[in-house]
Amino acid sequence: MKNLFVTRAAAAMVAAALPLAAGAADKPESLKIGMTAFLTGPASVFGVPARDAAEILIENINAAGGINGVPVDISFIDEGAGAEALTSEYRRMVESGGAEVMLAAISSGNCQTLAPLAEDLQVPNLMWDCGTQRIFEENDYKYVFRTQANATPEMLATVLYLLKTKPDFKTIAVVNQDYAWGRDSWDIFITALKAMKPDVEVVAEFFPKFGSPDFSTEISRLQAMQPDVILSTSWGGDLDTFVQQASQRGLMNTSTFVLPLAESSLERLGSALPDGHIIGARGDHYFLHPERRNDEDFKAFMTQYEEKTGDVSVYPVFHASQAIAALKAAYEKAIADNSVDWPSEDQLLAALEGLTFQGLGRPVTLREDHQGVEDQLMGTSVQTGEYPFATMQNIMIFDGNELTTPVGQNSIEWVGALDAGFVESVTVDTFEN
Amino acid sequence: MNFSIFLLALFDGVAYAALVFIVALGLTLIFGVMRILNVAHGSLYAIGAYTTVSLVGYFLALGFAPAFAFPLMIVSAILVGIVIGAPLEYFLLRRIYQKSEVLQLLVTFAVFMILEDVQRLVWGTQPYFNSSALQVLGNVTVFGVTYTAYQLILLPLIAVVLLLGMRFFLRHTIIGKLITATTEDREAAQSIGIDADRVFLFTFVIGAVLAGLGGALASPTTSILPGMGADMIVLSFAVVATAGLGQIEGAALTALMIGLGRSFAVYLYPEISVLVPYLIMVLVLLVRPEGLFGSPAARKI
Amino acid sequence: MPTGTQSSKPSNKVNARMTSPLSWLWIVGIAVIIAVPFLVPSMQLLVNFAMAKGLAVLGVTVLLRAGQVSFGHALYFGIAAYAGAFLMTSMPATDFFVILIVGVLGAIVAGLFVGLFVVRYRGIFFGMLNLAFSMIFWSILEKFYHLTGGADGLRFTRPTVFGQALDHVQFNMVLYYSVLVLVVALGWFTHRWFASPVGQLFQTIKTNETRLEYLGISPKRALLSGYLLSAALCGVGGVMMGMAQGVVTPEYVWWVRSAEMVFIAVLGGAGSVQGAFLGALIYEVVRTYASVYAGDIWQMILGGFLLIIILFAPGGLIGILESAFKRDTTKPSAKTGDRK
Amino acid sequence: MTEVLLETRNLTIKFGGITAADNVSLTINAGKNLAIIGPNGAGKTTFLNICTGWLKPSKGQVLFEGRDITPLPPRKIVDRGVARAFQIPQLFTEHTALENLLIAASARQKRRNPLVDMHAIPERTEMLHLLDMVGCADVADVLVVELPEGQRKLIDIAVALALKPRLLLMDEPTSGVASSEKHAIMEILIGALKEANVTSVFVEHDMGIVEKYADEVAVWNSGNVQLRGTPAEILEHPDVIRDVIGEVV
Repeated sequence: MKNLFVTRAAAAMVAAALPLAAGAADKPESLKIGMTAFLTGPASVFGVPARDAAEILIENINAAGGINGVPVDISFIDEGAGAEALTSEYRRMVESGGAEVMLAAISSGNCQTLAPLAEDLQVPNLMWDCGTQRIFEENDYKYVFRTQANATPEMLATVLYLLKTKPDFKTIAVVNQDYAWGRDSWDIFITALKAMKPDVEVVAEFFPKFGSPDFSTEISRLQAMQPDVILSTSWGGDLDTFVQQASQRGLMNTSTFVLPLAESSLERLGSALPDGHIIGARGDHYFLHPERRNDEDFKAFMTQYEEKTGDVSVYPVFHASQAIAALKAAYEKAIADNSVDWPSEDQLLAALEGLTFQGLGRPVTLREDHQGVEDQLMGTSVQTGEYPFATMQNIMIFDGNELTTPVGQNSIEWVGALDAGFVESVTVDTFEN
Repeated sequence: MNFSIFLLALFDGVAYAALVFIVALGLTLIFGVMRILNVAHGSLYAIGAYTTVSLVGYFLALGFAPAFAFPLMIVSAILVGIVIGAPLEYFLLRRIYQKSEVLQLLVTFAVFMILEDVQRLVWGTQPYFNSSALQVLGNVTVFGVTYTAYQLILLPLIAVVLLLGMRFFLRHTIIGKLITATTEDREAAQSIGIDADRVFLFTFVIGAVLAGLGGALASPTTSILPGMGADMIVLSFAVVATAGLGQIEGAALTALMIGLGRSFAVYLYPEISVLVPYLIMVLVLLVRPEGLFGSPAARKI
Repeated sequence: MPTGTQSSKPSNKVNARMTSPLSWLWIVGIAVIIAVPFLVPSMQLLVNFAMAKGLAVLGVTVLLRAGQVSFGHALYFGIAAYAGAFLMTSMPATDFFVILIVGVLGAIVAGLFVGLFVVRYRGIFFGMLNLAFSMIFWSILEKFYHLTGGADGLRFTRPTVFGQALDHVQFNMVLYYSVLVLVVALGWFTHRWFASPVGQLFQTIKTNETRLEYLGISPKRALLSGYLLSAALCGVGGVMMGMAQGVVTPEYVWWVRSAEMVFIAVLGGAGSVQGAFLGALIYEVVRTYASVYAGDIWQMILGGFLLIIILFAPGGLIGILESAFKRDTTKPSAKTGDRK
Repeated sequence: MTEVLLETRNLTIKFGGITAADNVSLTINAGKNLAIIGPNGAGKTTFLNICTGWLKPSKGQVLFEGRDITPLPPRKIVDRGVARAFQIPQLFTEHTALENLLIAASARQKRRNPLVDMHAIPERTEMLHLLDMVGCADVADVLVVELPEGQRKLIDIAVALALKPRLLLMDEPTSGVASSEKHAIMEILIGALKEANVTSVFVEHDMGIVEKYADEVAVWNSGNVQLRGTPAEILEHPDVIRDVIGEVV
């Protein structure tokens, strides 16, 4: 209790000193960072791979001598343990656990809860996975950064890929999980689609409850309606169930499925996902990333990860890599810019502004509103037989700069103002597979 | 909505109701006999499903025919009953029959929490899926809508067989009569020499097997993942309470009401489909406080 | 019956508090809680949550005294929290106390509405109906996400206190100590209520409604009185929790949350006022640290914890404490201490 | 011509096939102790249940002090001044003997103040006295579950008396009480009733008790009153000796 009190006092003094002059800090024993991820609950399909990846990446950094000689020490908080446990543990880690930087969170809800808390606690927080575009559109933050894209470019890329590959469809239906992500992503998607293709007709909207074990009724209705395109931004077990049931009942032969998060389910879906359906990855995340797959570090990590987990990497792994890359880059930049042994908090925050870093995907840049600008990879499913599951062909990577809502604008309004011309104007790199 | 749509909704509702009924059947049997509302029933359901996918995956990898999945479902269900159900009753529940309803319920809730983590430790967090059993039976097409024979025909069939089988078992077999006797008056039953402990053990194992069977039968149609038990238990609670505690026929009827209510909601007003089970429960209990088939307990004074 | 041993002689609770050395423990406990923000600041939020939750658990405890258990009392926890949240979002910088009052009123009104219906039922049906209502409210929160924010819930800025905008440190202090005051005040009130004629009449529902009816009392009305109290207590807990979190989500009314309240009530010592808070504190600590240091098995740890308590210490944590202290006290004071 | 306290007119109720009350018309006179005798299953308890509103007759009326109370629930009838003691004592098993009486007193006074300890209510002395009167003062602080049947019966009656009724209906007050004590207890009881000026109806099997303490006797059989009169008349009556006494001894 005593030394807790001491550290608290010290922390308080530093905090008090900060606004005046930001001097360098002493090199710590180790750089303590905390990361929140779902280790339990349905979303652990993302949390657990991300944790495994983070552990590998940190090991690699430390094996290479850490950051300017300081080893990194990461500990995790389970987002599945509920909001109270999460917030109080987050606070504890920062106030007395000595965490210098926090990586939070997967759930958009948790991001919106923790972002203000991070400001209160004055701890740099890298939002490493959550998708809501609202955070930086509704508030300004000093301590909060996002090291990947958000729902807007992700959905926009999906619309663009759909319009580029299947321009003349007429009808669309949606089956999304009934929670904020499912609702918001549909809002963005349909607003953008209507803007670029006004004649499209929405024939059905389903929002089955999160974690629904059975989509039979929805599928029956969809078969009765025969929409050209069926969108589902679902993920994890819900997506697997939906796709399995749909493909079993032949719905996937009559409609084109658009699945912006399917990259994270490819391995599990195995042969159930037929050719010709549109797949997204919430960024340029793909274990066969056309530009990176021959890169040595990339290949090395992929093998490391597969050896550790027995699975191929999915997008949360890439997101984790970006957050940690950003962390490393920011410290090194701060150290270089200020030519110090170890940066103060303000120096670190300064370094994060406009920082460019590269994880497993293409380089990402943090804008002045702290939103990461990340390119978006989309593809079409194909069963090549090379893997026991579907991979992607006709891959397109869109330029994040063109897809991310301009600073200070509201996503819905911005995408609503786009037009058909946008489809042709966007910069896109296309790859066979 | 036109007639074909009506029929489609009907089919979906029945298929869904069948599965719900099978799970609720075990729950209501256990409650009827032992007066314990077993929260862990949901976990048994989930474990039944996990066991099935694991076994099916294993044996199919060995080159067995997909049809082999069906016997494996039964094996899994029985495994759940014997490996988990029996010890649960023998070592734990047996100690708490004298305690209050609340405590009994909490004990099973504690077991539920423990089993949730056991599942995660054994099977991890990644969803499982194995629909071989589903594919074996192929599809049926009605009004241009394709159904899996498994869901449209097999599940309802099994549900009906179980309903009739359970009725017959309870009314026309020795063990069944022993169970019914013990249910009606435990002291009396013991006084005429029925070993209530064994009856309870047997009943609980049967109930657990039914939970496991529900999971096994669900496994080809859905992703097996952590937390799947929690949703099922709340639903089957609603069924059991609406039906009237311990009412097997009532459970069947209620499951049907909930299944149909849900599927028609999806056709007419999808947004309320989640609410349907609870609305039905409240409405039924509003009219019949002891549930559809329940009878009021008169107090002698 | 374990709950019985707790509630068999409620009247001795009041006096036990005056006489037994246990009462000193409570005073010390309160003193420690007062000191937490200065001694272990990192624990402040945790204790704050625990106290808020404890108030809700106290609500469930009230019903346990009448032998009734609700698996849907998170409903009132949530309704109060959302009532406060709606007020905050519609008119930001509303005063802290206004929110508290509005939240609790919300819970009481809902309690009256649902209560009038559920007091006709007992045992499992009572529990299940409460569950049904809480699940209906939960689905509504999820469905009407344009109003309720869906699964992400509602976020709101700090309310003002007596018209003053505070920074988070000050506000957390205000919040922490107001919860503490509420805990002591409502804990004391509930104590007295249990021992009072009206409270005693309420508790007889557990043992003999026939006689209650033949005393000229309507069991339903007696139950309703306690039901409203329990709803109000859950409401206070919920609105305080909401303000401590700065966010309310449908998870507030999810059935597991209701079960958790019953869980804690029994853990602490079913029917005991102090038990509700002791239980809540221990529960929060175990849960938080288990989820950190045993991320994969924290549920298992809690479940095992509960099993051990029910099987080996039916009196709950309070039971353990009391038996520990009973040894020191002389029999008469313990036995006759409760009679004047 | 004595004043009629309670009157029933053509009460009829059936359970399945059995007619438990068959067109019962009976008057209960103020200030008298009426004993109801008859073989088991004659409908004695059913009669008490109807009079106190626990059962609703399919036909007929119950009037208390000339006012129709047939549709009222028991609690309303209790408020009018009719108390009930039961064959199986109906007590609050997790409370002590004294607490049972205090609860009754609180109910009678409709006490609402949530901050007063029930043990501190003014009726406490009165209740202690009542407990003493039924000879249970020594077990005041004992949980009623721990008491023998006989004492529970007496406390059950005391609880009824605690309501200060004008009419007290007792279902076999001395059953379960040691036969050696029965008379002593009835002495106390009847004395108490006289003192408090309470009219009583008691179902009784012990003809000795009936003979000694009843002012009037009504003989029940197959759901109706067969005979009515003074103990002397009734107990000599051949039918009674055959149907009732014969059965008892």
